[in-house]
Amino acid sequence: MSEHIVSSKLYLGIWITLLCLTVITAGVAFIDLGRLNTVVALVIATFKALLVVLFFMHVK
Amino acid sequence: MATAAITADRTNYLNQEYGIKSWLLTTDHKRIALLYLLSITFFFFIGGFFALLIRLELLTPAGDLVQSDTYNKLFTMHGQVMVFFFLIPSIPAVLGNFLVPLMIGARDLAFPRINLLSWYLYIIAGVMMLHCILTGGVDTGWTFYTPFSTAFSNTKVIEAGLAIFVAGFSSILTGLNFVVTIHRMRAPGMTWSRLPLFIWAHYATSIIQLLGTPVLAVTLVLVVLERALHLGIFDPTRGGDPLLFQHLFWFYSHPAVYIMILPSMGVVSEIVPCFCRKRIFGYKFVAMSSIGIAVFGFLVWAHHMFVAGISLYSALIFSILSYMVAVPSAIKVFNWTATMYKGSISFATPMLYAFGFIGLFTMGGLTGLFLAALGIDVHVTDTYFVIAHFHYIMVGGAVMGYLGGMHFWWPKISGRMYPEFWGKLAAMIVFIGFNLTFFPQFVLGYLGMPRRYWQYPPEFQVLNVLSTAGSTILAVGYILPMVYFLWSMRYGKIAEENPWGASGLEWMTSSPPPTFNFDHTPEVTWEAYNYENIPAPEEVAVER
Amino acid sequence: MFDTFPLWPARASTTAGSVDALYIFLVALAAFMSVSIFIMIVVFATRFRRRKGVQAEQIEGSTPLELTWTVIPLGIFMVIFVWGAVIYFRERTPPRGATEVYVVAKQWMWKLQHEEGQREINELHVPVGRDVKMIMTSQDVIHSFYVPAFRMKQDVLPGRYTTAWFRATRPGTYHLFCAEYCGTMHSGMIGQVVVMEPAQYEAWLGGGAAMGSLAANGESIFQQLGCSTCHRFDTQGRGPNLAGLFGKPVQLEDGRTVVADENYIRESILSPAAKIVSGFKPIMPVFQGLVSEEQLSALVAYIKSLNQPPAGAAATPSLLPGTKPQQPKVQ
Amino acid sequence: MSDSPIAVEEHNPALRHHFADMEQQRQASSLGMWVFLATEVMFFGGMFCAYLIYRYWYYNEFAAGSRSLDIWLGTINTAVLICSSLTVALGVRAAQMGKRKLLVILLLLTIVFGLAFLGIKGVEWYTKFQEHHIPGSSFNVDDLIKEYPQIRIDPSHQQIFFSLYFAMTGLHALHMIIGVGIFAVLTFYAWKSLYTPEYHTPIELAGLYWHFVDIIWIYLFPLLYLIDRKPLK
Repeated sequence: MSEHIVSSKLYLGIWITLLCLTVITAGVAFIDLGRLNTVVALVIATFKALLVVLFFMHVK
Repeated sequence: MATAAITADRTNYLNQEYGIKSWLLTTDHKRIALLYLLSITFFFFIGGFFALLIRLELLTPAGDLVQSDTYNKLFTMHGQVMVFFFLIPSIPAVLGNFLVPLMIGARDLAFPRINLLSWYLYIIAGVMMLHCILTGGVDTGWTFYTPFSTAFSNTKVIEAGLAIFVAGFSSILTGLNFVVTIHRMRAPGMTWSRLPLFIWAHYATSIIQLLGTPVLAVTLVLVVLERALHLGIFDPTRGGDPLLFQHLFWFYSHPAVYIMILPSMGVVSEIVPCFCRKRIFGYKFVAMSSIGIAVFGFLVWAHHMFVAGISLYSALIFSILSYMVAVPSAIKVFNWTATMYKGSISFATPMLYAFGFIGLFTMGGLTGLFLAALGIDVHVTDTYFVIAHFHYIMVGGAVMGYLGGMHFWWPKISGRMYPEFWGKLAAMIVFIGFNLTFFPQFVLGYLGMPRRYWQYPPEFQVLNVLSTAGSTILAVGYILPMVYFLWSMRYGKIAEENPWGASGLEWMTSSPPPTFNFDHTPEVTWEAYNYENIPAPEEVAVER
Repeated sequence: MFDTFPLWPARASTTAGSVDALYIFLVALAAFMSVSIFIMIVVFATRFRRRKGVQAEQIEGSTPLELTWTVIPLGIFMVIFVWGAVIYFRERTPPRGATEVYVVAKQWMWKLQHEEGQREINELHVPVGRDVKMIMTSQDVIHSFYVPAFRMKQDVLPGRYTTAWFRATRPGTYHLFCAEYCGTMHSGMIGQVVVMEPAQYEAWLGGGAAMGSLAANGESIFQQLGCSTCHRFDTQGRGPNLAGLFGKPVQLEDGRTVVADENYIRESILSPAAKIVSGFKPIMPVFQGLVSEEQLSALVAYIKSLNQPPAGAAATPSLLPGTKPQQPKVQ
Repeated sequence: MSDSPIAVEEHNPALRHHFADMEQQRQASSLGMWVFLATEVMFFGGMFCAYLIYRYWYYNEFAAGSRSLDIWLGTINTAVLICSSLTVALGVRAAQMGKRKLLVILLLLTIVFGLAFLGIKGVEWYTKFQEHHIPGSSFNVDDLIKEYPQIRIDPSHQQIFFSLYFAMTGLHALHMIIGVGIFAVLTFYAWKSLYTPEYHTPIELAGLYWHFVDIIWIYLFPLLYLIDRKPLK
């Protein structure tokens, strides 16, 4: 929506971060953190969702 | 007539173009409003027909008019057709579609093609529901309670569920159109504090339509999946929980009753100031109470489930929240009454309907306090007390508001005046018939007659006979307006631009308005309801 | 009130009086509010009707007035809320030591079992002045046990027990309705609650086919299904010792502690895997589908009867040699 | 009064008659899509609520069911969807800059990733079909009970997990199919160079919709696949 064109490097950066977070969240699931497992999974998921909303959906 | 009789040949949205295609493929919000008007009137009379059959059956304690299965289908179909195919679309889709762009000075809704899609979804849903009715109907009650609807009913639950699922999207799209139009397409100068209260009410209604209906959609999907594929989500024998269905269902269905009543409140907030020639009392409070109702409406759903098996403490929470949601409605009633103080009140038909609305809605609201009181709710829930309560709100409130709005804006919609005498007569008949039908049911309810009963103990018969008598009068009262509205299309007096001398942008364009509503986008520089500088029409009160 | 046109059903239970009191208060409040608004509208409509040359006076509004008719209704509503909640609290907490009746709702009939063993269909005989606690479940869809004269209604859900209680205060025969839509003969699923003098009740009790108390019936089922092989009372069997279990907290294997109420016992019989007592292995077979609702009620009654000390219990379980059940803990 | 439509200063062919200018039309369309996404959140919200309640009640069955899902395919699927989000974001950027060829390529890539996701999801469902984990008459979980002896599994509760699994991933897949359909249409229009730097709203809206579907999967992946992957004691 905004007129200025976002640089493609930023998109690639966001993309890499999202992939890493996916791998992290899958990996962390194998470590026994007791009740924290769910909390960590949801925190990472929310952080990824925020990345998508703020950058990919031009909300920022 | 004082103003020059406007010749009918001036082009307006009705005679802009003719032919079926011009109607079925229109993207003009005014034409879509008329398409909705025809379709919901059709469903209103189907639902009304079922209501008459139910009342006829209940004349006698024994079940001697129809079989019990047929009776169960009758009250289910009455509920589903009336709620999903008349009450929810009635004012938003007819008066809202017609007036929201006009009132804010826009040339059309934000998404005209989505508006037409909304009507087509409504028609598809209507056809599905009609097919379901004609080929056997459904007997689960409009509430679809599981596990009866998913495991024990052998009627067409899937078809009815899908029909309502589609009708839900029609309602969502209407809400979406209104929210974006009100946000983005107001005329210059039309600030939020100058918006007519009709718009505030529709804004609040749209918020509920948008956030509530999808939950019903997903609940119906789960019911259909469970019934078709024998899943176990709501089936206790397979680990599911029937109460989860009730929570998900009422999470939508309570806000849905505010979808039904808020638009009527918007209509009354327009009629009362116009016929009192006065600014509404406490504009900000009435506007904010609409939003308050929309917000609190989402927090109170489980007051339908006090005896359903929810825990004692959650029942306490929902009871106190239900009292919170009653306060904005009380504020509105007090403000309407205060508006009449020191007014210059005339008694045209719309005002009679507004009086009726305020009276009956007050009684409906007050009986809601009975039901929110936990001790009493245990005794009266699922009895005729509840039936009387929600009919006072929906029929006494929403339908009275709808009829009042139809009379108030009929000159703008059709360019003709309805016959004043017949209008007042119909309003009286509806008021009397309504009270005779539903007031005895309060007593029946407290005496303990359960709802959805095909046969009942003999001691309840006298009150049921009264109620059936009332329902016939009510039926007459509802047929009259349809007759004279059609009559007025042909023979009614030509209406001029502002027959009631009302404030609002819709009264500043011709009746009926041109396709693009305004020849030049209006510039709003005055506050809402500035009746001090609008001349009162001389002849409106006296003309017979 | 005159009984040709009664305005409320007979008051035949302790809560009926208080519910009617709140009802009358609310009717008065509603009447007062409706009439006052009606009068205000009529007065304003007549005094301020449209007259030649009289202009309406534009009044913006007055915030203090708005606040008054926000706060005052809220205050009144809170009073009503507390009043209603108090009644509800009393209705939803059955007194300890109430005589129990097990109700099984089935599509379009009520089956009731007294502790003493009496079985009834669509009829419930209760003595005056004694607390009766209903432990109810349904075999198919949701029903609702509703006795207007007691102002009592409680939905009966399949798959779990719901409880309701009342104490009848006036002898007589009162309607019993099913208040939750349950299918074809929903309106036929009605019955009668017959409240009798204690003496009459004992006579009626005696007259019934003496099949032994529900608990005794439960004990025979307990043997029949082979429960006693694991749930022993003398030695530490493979299953937990059920003596004195009812009403007490139970330490579960995954760390949670739950109170052993009727629903816990029912769930542990039907799907034992749900809650495993700590220190025991999950070897109990699933009885879902093998045990009818009536047998289940009997088993629950039997396990409850293990709480009473052997001397006082209505039916002394003969299988209770050495272990002395502790005093039942206050629930 | 003549009935000529109001003169509009610069008349972009894509400007709809009832909007004053392009900016108002773009803002209205974008707000319309965001409001629609809010309804979609409530739509999925109903199922997430059911998931939450049943996970709390039947944690063991949810843990066993989650373990039986193939985590590798799940992770790859999430990565595929994130790649499709990237191509959509770059596509919107290409539309803003009016690069028609780049836009078409990126839309095609998005469709490819979308179909890849659906393919992998189809493989997962098929393996579930072979393991008889699809709820209904042929449902049995003896293999799960044998595989995880430490977890107590009640077959009817296990069926609840798989009912929710198929309902949620099914609804998500349906939204993916609709998304791929929309992108196919948009690719065709983009190929016909309908979109210019001034007017590319359909691309933006489709992008918003696609990112939303991606976000739903970002939550679905941990909630369904990673409930309890800890090594069993």
